[in-house]
Amino acid sequence: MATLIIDGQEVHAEEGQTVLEVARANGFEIPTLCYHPQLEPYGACRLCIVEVIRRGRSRLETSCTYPARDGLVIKTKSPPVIEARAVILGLLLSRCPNVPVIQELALEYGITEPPFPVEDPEEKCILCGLCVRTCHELVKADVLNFSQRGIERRVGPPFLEKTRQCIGCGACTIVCPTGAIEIVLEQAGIYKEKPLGPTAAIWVPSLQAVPRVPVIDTDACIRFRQNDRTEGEIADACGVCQMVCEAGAINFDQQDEVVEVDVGTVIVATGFQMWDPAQLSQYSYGKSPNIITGMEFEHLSNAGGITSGEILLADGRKPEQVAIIHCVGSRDHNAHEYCSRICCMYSLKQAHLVRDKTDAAVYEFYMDMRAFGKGYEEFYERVQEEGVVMIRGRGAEVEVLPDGKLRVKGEDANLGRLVYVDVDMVVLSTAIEAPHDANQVAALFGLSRSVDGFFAEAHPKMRPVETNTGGVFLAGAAQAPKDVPDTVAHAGAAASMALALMDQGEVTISPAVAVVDEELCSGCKTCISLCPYTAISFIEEDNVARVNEALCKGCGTCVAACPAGAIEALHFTDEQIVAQIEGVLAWV
Amino acid sequence: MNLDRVNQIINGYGADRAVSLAVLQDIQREYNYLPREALELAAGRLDMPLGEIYRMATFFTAFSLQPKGEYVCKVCLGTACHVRGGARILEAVERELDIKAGQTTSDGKFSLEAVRCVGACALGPIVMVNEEPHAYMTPDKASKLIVQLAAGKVERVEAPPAPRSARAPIDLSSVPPAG
Amino acid sequence: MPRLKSVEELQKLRTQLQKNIESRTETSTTITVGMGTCGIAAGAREVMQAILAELDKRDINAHVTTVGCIGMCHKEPLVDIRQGDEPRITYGNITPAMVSRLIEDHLANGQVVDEWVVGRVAG
Amino acid sequence: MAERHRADLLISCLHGRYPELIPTLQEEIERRGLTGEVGVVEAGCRGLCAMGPVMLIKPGGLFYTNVQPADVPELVEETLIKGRAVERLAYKEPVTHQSVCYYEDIPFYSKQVRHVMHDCGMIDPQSIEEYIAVGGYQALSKALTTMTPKEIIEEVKKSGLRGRGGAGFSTGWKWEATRQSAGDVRYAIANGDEGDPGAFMNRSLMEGDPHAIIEGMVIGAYAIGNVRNAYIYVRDEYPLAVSNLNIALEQAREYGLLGEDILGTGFDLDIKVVRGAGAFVCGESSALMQSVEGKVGEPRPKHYHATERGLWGQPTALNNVETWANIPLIINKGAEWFASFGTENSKGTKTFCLAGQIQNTGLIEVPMGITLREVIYDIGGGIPGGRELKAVQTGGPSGGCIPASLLDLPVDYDSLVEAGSMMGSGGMIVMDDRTCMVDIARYFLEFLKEESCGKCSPCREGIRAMLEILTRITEGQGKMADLETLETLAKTVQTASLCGLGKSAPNPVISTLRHFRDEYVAHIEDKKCPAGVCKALIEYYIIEDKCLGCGLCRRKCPQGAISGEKKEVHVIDPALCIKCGICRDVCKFDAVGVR
Repeated sequence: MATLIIDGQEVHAEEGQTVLEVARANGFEIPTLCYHPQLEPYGACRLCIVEVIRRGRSRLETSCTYPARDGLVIKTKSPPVIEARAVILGLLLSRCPNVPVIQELALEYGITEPPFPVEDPEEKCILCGLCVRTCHELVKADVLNFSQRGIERRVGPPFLEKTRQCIGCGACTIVCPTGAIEIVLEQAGIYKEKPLGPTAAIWVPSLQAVPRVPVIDTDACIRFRQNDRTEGEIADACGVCQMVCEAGAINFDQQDEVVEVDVGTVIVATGFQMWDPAQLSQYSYGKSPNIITGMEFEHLSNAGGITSGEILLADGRKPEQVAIIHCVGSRDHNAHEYCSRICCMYSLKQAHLVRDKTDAAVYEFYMDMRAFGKGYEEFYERVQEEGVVMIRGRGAEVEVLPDGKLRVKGEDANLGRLVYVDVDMVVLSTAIEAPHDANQVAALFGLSRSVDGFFAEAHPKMRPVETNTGGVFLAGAAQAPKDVPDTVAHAGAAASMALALMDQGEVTISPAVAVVDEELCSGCKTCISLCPYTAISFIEEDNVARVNEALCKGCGTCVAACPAGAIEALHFTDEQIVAQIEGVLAWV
Repeated sequence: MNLDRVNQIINGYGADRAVSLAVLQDIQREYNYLPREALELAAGRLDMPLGEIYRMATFFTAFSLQPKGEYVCKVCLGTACHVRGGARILEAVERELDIKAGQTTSDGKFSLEAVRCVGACALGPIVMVNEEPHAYMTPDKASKLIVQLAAGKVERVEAPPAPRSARAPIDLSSVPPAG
Repeated sequence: MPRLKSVEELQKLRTQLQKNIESRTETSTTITVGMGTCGIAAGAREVMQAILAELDKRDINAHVTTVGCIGMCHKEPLVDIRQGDEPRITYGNITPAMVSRLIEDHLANGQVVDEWVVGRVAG
Repeated sequence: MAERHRADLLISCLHGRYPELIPTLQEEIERRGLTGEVGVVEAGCRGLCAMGPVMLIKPGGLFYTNVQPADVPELVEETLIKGRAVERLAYKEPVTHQSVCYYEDIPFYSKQVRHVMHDCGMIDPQSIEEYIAVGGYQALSKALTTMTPKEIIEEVKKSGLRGRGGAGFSTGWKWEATRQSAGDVRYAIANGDEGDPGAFMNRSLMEGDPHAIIEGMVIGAYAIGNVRNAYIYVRDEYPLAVSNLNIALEQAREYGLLGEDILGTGFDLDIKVVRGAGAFVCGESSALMQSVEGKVGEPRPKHYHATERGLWGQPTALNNVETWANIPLIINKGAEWFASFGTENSKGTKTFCLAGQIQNTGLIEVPMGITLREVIYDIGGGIPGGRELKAVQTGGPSGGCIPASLLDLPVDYDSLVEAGSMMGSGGMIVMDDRTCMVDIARYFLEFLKEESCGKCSPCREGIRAMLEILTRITEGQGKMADLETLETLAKTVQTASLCGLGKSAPNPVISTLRHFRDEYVAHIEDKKCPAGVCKALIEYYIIEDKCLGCGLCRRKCPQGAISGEKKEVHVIDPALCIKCGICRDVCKFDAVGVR
C-alpha cells in the first residue's frame, strides 16, 4: 500500500490506483472530461493535471494516468495547476463555445468568453475519445473511431458515413460529456414500438414490486447482441452493469433451468395479463404516443419511472385534457364479455392522480361505475367532487387529429346524444385476461378453465380456492379478475387450505376409486389418455395399466371406456349396483 | 475493381494486424491511392475493425483516399527550402495549376502536394515530380516546369554547371600525391 | 554464400576481402607508373597490369597509381616506388618480365634492385 | 573473389539525378580497356550534398564535384589514364574561388571528425563484403566472444554515449535499465523516422552504412539480453534507406551474422525493417512503438519508461540509428578513445545537417563542443552572397533559434538547451538577414499543427491558437498584448501536453520571442517586416536609377502589375501586385527592391 500526500493530507492508495482515483476517493475535487471509471485512462483532455512532486522534482502530470506511487506529494490546486487548467479551458471554450459543460467549467476558472477566435460556434466535440473508447473497450462494436490528425481530427464511423456495423446501442451518447453525438433511428428501434416502455436494456418491469428486481432484456443488451453478432461466441463486450453492481448480482452465464422440487401441495397463482388494445382499431392505440394503457399510465406516474412521476405528454408538455376510457376490451362482444372488475377503481384513482398532479381536465367515459368494495363508493364521490367529468357511455372511438390532438367520441347514454371531446392524452382502461399460456398450466395440473379462460375452481360458492385436483389450489387473478383486497383474501384462503392439508400429514381419499383387473387388461392404453387426473399409468414390464389410488377421484370415465371391461370402480361394480337396484326393488 | 493484388500483398506478409501499415503502404504504391474496396478487404483479412484501417489511412500523410493525378508535384516546404523561399514556389505552382495544395486538377493531370522535407535540403528549394527531383527552383522556373509538363515535354531544370573556363589540367607528376 | 560459423571464419574472410578495397585503405607503399603518351607507347599499361597481378599473387598491400609524363621519356616505362619516408626510387625501362623480380626484391625483401634504378629522390 | 583495383571511383550524392552517370562511366572505362583495373562504386553520402554528384578517387584522394555524364570522357582520359586532375571539376573554395583538388585539403572535411560517417562514401553500402573488408563486424565478434553483456554495458556507460535522437539520454544507462526490467522477452528498436524538416543525417547513414547500424543493434541486443527480435523504423519517404537496409539484413543473415546462432556463439537475433508512413509524431517513442505494433502512431502517457514497458508491453531499448552506429566504434576502439572526443558531458562526435542560407549545404560530423562559428564559417563556408548571419535553428521543430550573438556557443547537449534550443537529431538551419524570425516561428507552428496527432487538447488547440496569433502578427494585425498571450499559451502547452511533440512545440515561439523580440515589436508597432518576408507588411518597388527598362519583369509578372515603356523606368502597381517576388528574381540589375 502506498502512502502519498495530497494537498497536505496523508492518504493511502491501493496497488494499481491512479492519483485521480485516490484523490476522488478522499474527497479532493479534480475536473475531468475524458475520464470514465469503466474505461482505460486516456490522458487527452489534460484538465485533471495536478502538480506531482517526486524525488524533489515538481512537474504537471495528468492525475488520471499517473500511478499513485509511494511518497508522492500532490498539489491539486497550486497556482501552476490552476493557470494551466484555465488556459486549457480557454482553448476548449474557443473550440466549443456553446457547450454548457465547458462553459460551466470555464466559468469556475474565471473564463466567461472564448479567449481565441472561434471557427465553428456549433462545434460540440472536444475529441475526448470517451465514445471511441466505449465503442471499442465496452461495446466491442468498434464502429466509432478517430480519423485525420491534429486540428483536423474527427470522430465518426468508417468513411464518416452511416454504417450497418452500428448496433444503435447509444452507449456513445451516454458517455459523451458535451452532447455531441445524436443517434438517428431510421427504422423503429427496439423501444419505439410502445411509448413509455423501457429505455434501457436493464429495467424494472414492476416498479412497485418488492424486492424491486430489474431484468436484462437480452434483445437489447449490448453484450447479448454482440454475442449474436459473433455467432454465439461470447463477446467480451460491455459488462458495465456487472462491474458496477456492488452486490455482484449479475451473472451473464446464467441460463434458464428446470428446478425439481417435491411438494405436498401446489397453489396456482399465475395471475393475468393485460389485454392488447391494438386489437380494437377504433381506439387508435399505437397511432399516437399519447394514447396509453392504464398500465403505462402507472409507469408514467410512478416516482421511479422515466418522468420521475410527472405526468407528461410524449413531447414533454403537461397535458391540458385527459380522457380515460373504461371497459376497453371488457364487457365487449368483440373482445372479452366479462367485466375485468378492477378498471373502474384504477381509472378513478388515475383520474384523481391527474387532477392532483396537473391542472388537466379529466373526462371518464364509463358504462357502469362498479365501486363495490369497502370505501370505494366514497372514493368515487370524492373523485367526482374533484371535478372529473363523468360521461356515462362507452368511449367508442379515438381519432388522432392532424395537430396531434386526440378526439374521443362516444354516446352519452344519460343524454342519449353522441358526444366528443378533444384531449391531449387518452388512457385506455384495458381488460385483463388469462395469461396466454393458461392452457399449458391447466394441462399440467389437470385444471379446468371457465368460459372466460381463467382457471375453474372446484365449486363457485362452496370451494372457491380448491380445484378438482387434490392438493392444487388457486390464488388471485388466476381464478378470475380481482382487485388487490380480493386477491389478498383469496390467496390467504389458498394458503390456509394448503397448510391444513399438509398439517394432517396424510390425505383422506374417497374409497370410490377405479381398479384394473390385470388379468383382463389388454394394455391398449385407452384409459390413460382419458383420465382427467393422470391417475393411470402404464406398467411396461407387466404390459398392463395401473391406477394410482391417491390420484383417482372415482369419476368412472375409465370404467366406462375400457374396451376389455377390465376396470371397475371400487364399491361401484356392476354387481354391487345391480344388487342395490335389486335391494330397492325388493320393496316392490 | 480487381483486388487480387491486395490479396497477394496480404498473403506476402501473413494476415496479422501488426503488418497493417506495410500492407497499406503497398496498396498505396500499387494503386497510387487506397481504394475503398481494398481497405474493406484488408480490414477483413487482417481481422481489424474497418474504422481502425480508415483511421490509419487518414492519419498518415503517405496515404491518399483519392486517386492521384498523372503528375504528382510535391513542393518541399522543409525548413531549408522554406528559408530559401519554398512558400513562393508553392504559390507559383498553385497559380499555374489553379488548384490548392492537396488537390488534383480537374483533368486528372496534376496533383499538387506541399510536403515537409524530402531530405535533399542542399538542392532546395526543390520540387519533386513523380519522385524526380527538380532542384534550385524559383517561382519562375517552377511555372515553366509546369507548362512544360502540361505540354508533355520535360526538360531538366538544373543548377548551372561549374564554369568551364579553367580547362588546363594540372600535371601532378611535379606534385606527388599525398596518402 | 558462406555462412560464418565462427569468429575465425570471419577473420579469414576479412583478410580475403581486404584486397578488394585495397586502393581505399591506407598503405605506406605507393607504386607509380608513368602513363604519359610516351609511357603507354613503351608498354607502361602492360607493366602496370603485371604489377597488379604480382601484388595480388604475393598478397602485398600497395597502392598503384599513374601519372603523366615524368620527363625521362627515353627511359619509359618508368616505375616509381615509395615506401613510407624512404627515398623515392625510380626504375627505368621496365618490362612486364622484370616486374616479378622488382616486386620480390624491393617490396618483399627490401632490396633495391640497383641495376635498374634511374633516380632517387629523398622523401 | 579478390579483385584488386588500382583505383576506385567512389560516387556519392546522386540524389536520383543523372541515373545515367554510372553506366556512362563504366562504358567509358571498358572502352579504354580499364575494366578490372578501375572500380566504380556507388557509395553513401559524403556530405557535400549541394555539389553532388561528387566523386572521390582512391588512392590519392582526388575529389570532383558536380560530375555530369558529359564530363566522363575527359575525366577518364585525364585522371585514370594520365593521372592528372581535372581542375574545373575540383571543389571551389566558396570565398576565394580557389580550386582544391584533394579531398583532405577541403576545409569542409578537414575540420570534421568523421567517425560514424567514416565508411559512408568509402564503401558500397549494398556490399557486406566491403563492410567486412573495412573491419565491419569486428566489434561484433569481439563483443560476442570476449565480453560479457555486463562488460559491454559498462563500456558503453563509460564511453559517455548519449542518445543521438534528441533528448540525449545516456545509452548505457538505458540499456542497463532495460536489462534489469523483468521480462523473458525484450526488444530493441532503432529509430530512423527522421521527421525533422531539414535533417537527413539518419537517411545518409542508413543509405550509406546500413551494416554499422545492424552491427550496433546485434551487440546491443546481446548486451540487453532476451532480445530475439529487433526493429528498425524507417520513414517510408526514404526508399533507398529501406532497400539498402533490407539488402544489408539479408546479407547479414546469409553470412550468419544475424538469425540463429550468430557466428557460432549460440546467440540468436533477427531484425526487421518497419516503414513509417509520414507522421512526424511517430518519432516520439511511444507513438513509434504503437506504429511498430501496427496501430496508429499516437502517443501514450509515459509514466513507465519504455525500458520497463515498451513494445507490446515488454522492456524495450529504443535508440536512434546514429546511436546504434556508434556502438561498434566504442567496442572496437574502447570507451576511453570515444570519450576523448567531445566535452565533459557530451562525448564523441555528432552528425549535423547544415542547410539553409549556407555555402556548403551538407552533412557533417564534428566532435561535440565545437563552436557554431567553426561549423558555419570553417566547415560551412559562411553565408552566400556575403550576407549577415542572423540565427541558427537547431533541433527541428522542437528546437529553437540561436542568435548570431551566441556564435561561440559550444555545440553540446547542455549548452544548446541553455540557449533555448536543443540538439535534436542534428538539423542545423542557417538563416541570414533575409529570414523573418516571426515567420520562422509561424512556419514551425504550421508544421506542428499538421503533425500534431490531435489527441491532447493543449497541443491540438494550443498550437492552433498560437499559430493564429502569429499569423495575425505577420499580417500586421498584431497587438502588443498578443506577446503575453503567446507566452502564457506556450507555457501551458509546454507543461500540460501529453508527449514530447506537444511539450516542445512552443520552443520555436519561446526562443524567437527570447532572442528576437524586437522583430515581433517591429511587426506589431511599426507594421514592418525587417527581413522583407511577411507579404502584408512589404511592398515591391522599382529602384529607378537601376532600372534600364528591359521589360523582363513586365513580361514575367503573372498579374500584369508592372508597366513601363521600353528603355524607360518601369513601375509596379501596388494594387495589383500579389508580392510573388518573381520580378525581383528575374531582374538582372537588382532594380527591384522590397520595403
